[in-house]
Amino acid sequence: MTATGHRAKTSSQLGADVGLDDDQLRAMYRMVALARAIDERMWVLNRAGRIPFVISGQGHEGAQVGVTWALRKGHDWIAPYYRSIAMCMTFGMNARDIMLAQYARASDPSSGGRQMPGHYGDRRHNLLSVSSPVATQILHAVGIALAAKIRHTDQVALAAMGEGSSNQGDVHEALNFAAIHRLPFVFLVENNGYAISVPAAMEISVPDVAQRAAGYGIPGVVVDGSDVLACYRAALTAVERARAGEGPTLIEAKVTRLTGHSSDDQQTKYRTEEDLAAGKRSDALPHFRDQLRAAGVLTAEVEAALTDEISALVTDATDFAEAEPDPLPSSAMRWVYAEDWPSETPPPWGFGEPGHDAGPGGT
Amino acid sequence: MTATGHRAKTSSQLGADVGLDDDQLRAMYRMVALARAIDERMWVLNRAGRIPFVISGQGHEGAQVGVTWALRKGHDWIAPYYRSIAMCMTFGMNARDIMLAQYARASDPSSGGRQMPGHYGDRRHNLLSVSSPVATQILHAVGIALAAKIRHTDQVALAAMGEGSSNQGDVHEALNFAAIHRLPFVFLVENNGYAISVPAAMEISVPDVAQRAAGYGIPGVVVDGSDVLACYRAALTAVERARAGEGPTLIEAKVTRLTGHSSDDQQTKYRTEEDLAAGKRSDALPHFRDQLRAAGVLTAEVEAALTDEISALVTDATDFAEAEPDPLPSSAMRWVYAEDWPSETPPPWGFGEPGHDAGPGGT
Amino acid sequence: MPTRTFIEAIRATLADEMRRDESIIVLGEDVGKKGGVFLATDGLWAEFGDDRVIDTPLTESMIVGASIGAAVNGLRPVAEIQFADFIHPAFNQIVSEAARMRYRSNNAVGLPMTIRAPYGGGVHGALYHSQSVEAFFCHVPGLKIVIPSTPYDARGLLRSSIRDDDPVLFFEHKKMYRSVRGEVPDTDYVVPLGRAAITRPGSQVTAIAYGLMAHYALEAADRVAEEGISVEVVDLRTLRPLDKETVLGSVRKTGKCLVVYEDNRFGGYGAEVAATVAEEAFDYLDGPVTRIAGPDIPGVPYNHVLEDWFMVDPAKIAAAIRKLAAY
Amino acid sequence: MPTRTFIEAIRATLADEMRRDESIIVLGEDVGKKGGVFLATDGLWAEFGDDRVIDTPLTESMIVGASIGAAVNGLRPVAEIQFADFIHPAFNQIVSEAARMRYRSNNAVGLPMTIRAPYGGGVHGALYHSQSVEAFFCHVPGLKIVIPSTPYDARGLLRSSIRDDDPVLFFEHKKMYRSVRGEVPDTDYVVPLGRAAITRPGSQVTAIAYGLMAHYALEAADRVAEEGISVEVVDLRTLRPLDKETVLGSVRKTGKCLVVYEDNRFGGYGAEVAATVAEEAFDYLDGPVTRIAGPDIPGVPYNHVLEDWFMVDPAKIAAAIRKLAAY
Ligand SMILES: Cc1ncc(C[n+]2csc(CCOP(=O)(O)OP(=O)(O)O)c2C)c(N)n1
Ligand SMILES: Cc1ncc(C[n+]2csc(CCOP(=O)(O)OP(=O)(O)O)c2C)c(N)n1
Ligand SMILES: [Mg+2]
Ligand SMILES: [Mg+2]
Repeated sequence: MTATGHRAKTSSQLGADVGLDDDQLRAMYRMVALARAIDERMWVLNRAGRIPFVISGQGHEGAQVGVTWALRKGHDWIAPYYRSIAMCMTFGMNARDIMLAQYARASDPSSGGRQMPGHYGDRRHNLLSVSSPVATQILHAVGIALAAKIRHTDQVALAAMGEGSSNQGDVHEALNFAAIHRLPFVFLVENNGYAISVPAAMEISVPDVAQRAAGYGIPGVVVDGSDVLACYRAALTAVERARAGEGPTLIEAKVTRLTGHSSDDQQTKYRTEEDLAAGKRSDALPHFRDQLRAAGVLTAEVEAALTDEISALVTDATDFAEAEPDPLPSSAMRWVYAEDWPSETPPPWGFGEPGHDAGPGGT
Repeated sequence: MTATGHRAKTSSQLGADVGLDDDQLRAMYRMVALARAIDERMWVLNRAGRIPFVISGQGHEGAQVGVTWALRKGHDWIAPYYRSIAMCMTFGMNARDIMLAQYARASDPSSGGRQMPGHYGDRRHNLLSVSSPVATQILHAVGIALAAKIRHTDQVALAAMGEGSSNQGDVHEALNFAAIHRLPFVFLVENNGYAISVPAAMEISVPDVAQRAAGYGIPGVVVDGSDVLACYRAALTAVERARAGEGPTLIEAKVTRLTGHSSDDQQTKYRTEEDLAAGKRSDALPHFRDQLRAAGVLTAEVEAALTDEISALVTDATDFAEAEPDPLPSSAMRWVYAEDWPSETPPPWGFGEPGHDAGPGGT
Repeated sequence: MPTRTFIEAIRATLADEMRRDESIIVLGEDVGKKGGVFLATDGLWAEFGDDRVIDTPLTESMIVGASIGAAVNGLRPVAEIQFADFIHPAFNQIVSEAARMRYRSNNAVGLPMTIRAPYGGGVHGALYHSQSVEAFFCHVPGLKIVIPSTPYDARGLLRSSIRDDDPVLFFEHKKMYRSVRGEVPDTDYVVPLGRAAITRPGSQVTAIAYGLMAHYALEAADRVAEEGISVEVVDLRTLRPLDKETVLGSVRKTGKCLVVYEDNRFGGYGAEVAATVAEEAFDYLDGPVTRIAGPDIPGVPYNHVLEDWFMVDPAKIAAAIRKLAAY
Repeated sequence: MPTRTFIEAIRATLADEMRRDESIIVLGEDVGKKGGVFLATDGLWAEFGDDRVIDTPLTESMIVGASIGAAVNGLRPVAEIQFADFIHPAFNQIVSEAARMRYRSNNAVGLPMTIRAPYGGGVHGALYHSQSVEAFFCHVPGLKIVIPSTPYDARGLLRSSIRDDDPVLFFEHKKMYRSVRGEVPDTDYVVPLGRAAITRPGSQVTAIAYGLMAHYALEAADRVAEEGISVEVVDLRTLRPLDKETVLGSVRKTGKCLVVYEDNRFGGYGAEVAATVAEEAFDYLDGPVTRIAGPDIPGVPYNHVLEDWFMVDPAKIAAAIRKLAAY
């Protein structure tokens, strides 16, 4: 999945235009479809009462896969956000990793079951741990880029967030600093038109977040998030610029949020039927599928095989995660610091059965 | 000093061009010169050991007087900053008020001697109390503008700060919100090219702060801070826009910092001779004087009278402030809240002689 | 008398106050059409419109900073921070600005504003949707901090907070929103700020708590009552200004004091209560002022096993009471 | 052994560490050419250049947030916040992010970073250039908080902080920068984090302090010694993790404990120390755990009369010791 410098094996015109061979196009499609399938399963599990909370990337996958494809896996860094399932998977996390986070199992690579689902992160794949306060990660990615520049590692760092989050003060401070030092940094804004219930017109004063780039002296590009290859191209340009020492780029992908904000949200309260229908029409998954079909990259055979593979993967991941153990209470005080401190003592109830009642006089 | 709608009594061409009569031009000049004279006296007092700290507006006065002249005194609101001496005086504070802050006397209208000099504020004149953490005041002014809009008061709110401060996150959040709601708000950035020792190229990623306005969908204008009337004109346009419900404007005045950052700073350590000399050349005070002389608005006679008046005012203010009493310790616990709370008790040392030693066994 | 859930009491009070005083506005993320993520402001936008119920951008510093300005210029803003966990981006505006405006202006400018925020754990909220943040703000002179535990108090204290001329932080335990129900008169009563309540009289141990823990302390008191231990429960209600009189009065009577809080133990608000009691009721103490509080880890973990382990609950409180009673 | 001022010890240690480990960078406002507003970083830019000594924009959240990222990617940042008062815009990055990264990633990502900031009053700094901010951060699991009081400790503790693999907040009392001088060996010694020092042995009262107050406590101990009161002074040096062993050991010996801090009293760091001592040394106490601390007003006032009134000083501490000794 290196973005540049490879030879196409068999290449449709579609792939040739962006310098990817057909295997890669299929791999991209597979990733979009896999992320979607896992995401859909999450909702099923939630409704079945198996997992208490879901936050979703549905409608964002095309942009995430397209953009991430332009980065170097295991070398560059990403600071993702809670909708970044497809991004995290493209960068190396697998279906089991994602499901372990939903179930918050001890073996969950994101947090060992400490964080809510959606708060991905995987040190093995240079994916920084997601937190909940939005927009903070942009500064982490900028700091990673700063270190890359100082250490001459040739790395690029990318941060992703929604358009609502891009109004946070940290974004201003980050873009200013990254631009001053021409850091190898890419800022991806996934604009789905809503911050929970608040429509873009009420949360951001310009139609395009990309307009803000000029105020920092950096390029800002708008890209159609339902066009996976356009996202890839935009990211490739940004990543090459970044690696060449020419500084950051702001990429705004217009995407759609196909689900409620989270499993706690009822979006019909604030979105019209039309709005929801329009959203569906700009879903990247069917667009990309049609595009690949038309180019002959996806055949009925390939699609059938993919469907089977994906369904097996999702089921395997679910079963695996279901069966994994929960973390032990005795693990809960580990990793506050690198070492344990005697003065940071456990509470009087120790690590026994939680909620125990120690009986008269006991602790 | 209303900005609009008055008839000029005697008007030079200079004044006529901006809709001001010659009396007003002289009043503006007087304000620039008075603010400068007080400011210079502050440094003398500091060097003489009379006041421990000075932070100065020298080099910014022209822009401040020009911009403030466009607002309605006693009606509009200003959230100033520590260099805003001339602005505060244009809006109603007098020489004594300024000097009382330098001496931190009990009768200091800014804070009753609680704050450092430079932290002006005067409720009587709709000047909001200055704090030290930079840029916070932009949100206060935006909130004032919000209330003005909701309450239909026809007020405009202005916030001022340096270009370094304009990189703080609060500025991003404020401009976004003000633009969304088209609030009657004017943002004045006094760009003197330095944030203490850090030159603009290291603290802001674009040459003009005004470039950032477009990212919020609002006008951004650059104005020469040594041209008092140009500042006035730019502000008048912004204020009229604001009052008409068309939303905020960002005005960037290019000014010069004639002194060190404060009395604790030695600017020769980081500024070249040339740079300092160039700064002097863009001082508004001599520019404005020459302009008014050339237009016949300032005559030798008028100038002499002004010089005398200003010198008397500065001396009076100094003598007055010197002679005023310090606040009493017993006042120190007042106004934490609107009312006193019994549980917020004074310390064991009470309000007696400070630093007292109560002797064995005593408190 | 009608009974209401905790959140209904808050919603009704917001509406009543807005009807009474048109200088009151409500602002925050999703407070408008959606009515807030917990529906605490549901219906307000429909009744009071865009000008008085403002869906803000996702920017907490702005929410607080603009509220400060609005309070300066004649409004009485009631801001909502969606989760207490997300109040930190506004920390500078609250601590440097809101808390000090009156003092630094020598009483020229006061700030009648309220900041509401849901706090607390036990709801599968994990590190960033479970926090107790009162310790940070209780330390700051110039702020008032309120944490009600009953619908009655929520109504009466929210009224007092909104009508107060200083900035009030009003924290609502989100686990209580729908699980706690109680009698709430429709009258215009207020519960004054700065007054604790003795919610259960007792003679052997004083348990001091607030918020959800005020309920758990009562439950624990019930449990140990069967064993013959008489516990007096003090519900602080206002954390700052602290009602020292009620607290010290109770401890001087019982001679034993347990301070209960959900937040991380080290440097939490309960440390101040414990230190105050230990200093000012020393001569009356028959046992150590004891604290039972959340473990010192950086947030409530999500996994239910770890979350249960983290949360202070009636059983854990009861165990601490027994130990102290036996001292 | 050479003697150095407090700030010279800091400056020299920064330079030494940067020479030793090239992954260390220094960043902050005015830390480059100007060498910092107090000159704590003077000379570093000349020696280490633009890449390793970075004059940042005036944006504290960025300073901390970028330091977090830099620490993730192989650097060991030492950030300067120009005044502790201006750390609040970075509160979210410190509390939500830096403190929790290791925990929330289940030890996948640790953050070797240090944040230095001058704090404290008595220097005509008024409300916003005098603050003590340690209470806010000491409450947060995942952070380590260091406040040295001697040049020797400043050097040894700064080394330990920089070399530590977790985020450390290192607060320096600005009044001590040039007024405190002491012996500082040129060797590579470290003072370990988490260890208090008994800076004066005594038998009747334990005085616990840190920073400038550690000096004032010694001065107060001197004064009352003439009156026959023997005071043991504990200089905490690291506030979190707290060295409970040394603190409790001392109080169990003397039976009396005075906690001294400069910050506002209510909910200050000393409340935790007092509460811990009151709970864990209860059986040994011959008098109330007493606190002597700054008055509860929103900042140190500027006017010298008010500032003198505000500041805890040796006379005020001595008075409190006398009272406690006579208990
Ligand atoms: C600082 C902060 N404030 C509030 C929240 C609550 N919150 C979570 S997501 C969200 C909306 C985000 O909208 P946007 O950035 O557009 O991303 P989207 O969810 O639409 O992808 C809000 C308000 C939060 N997580 N962090
Ligand atoms: C939040 C915050 N950080 C740091 C400081 C210290 N400080 C005071 S003024 C200043 C520089 C301000 O530069 P600029 O905004 O350009 O205004 P100027 O002084 O040049 O007019 C700094 C860093 C502060 N007051 N507030
Ligand atoms: Mg969105
Ligand atoms: Mg400047």
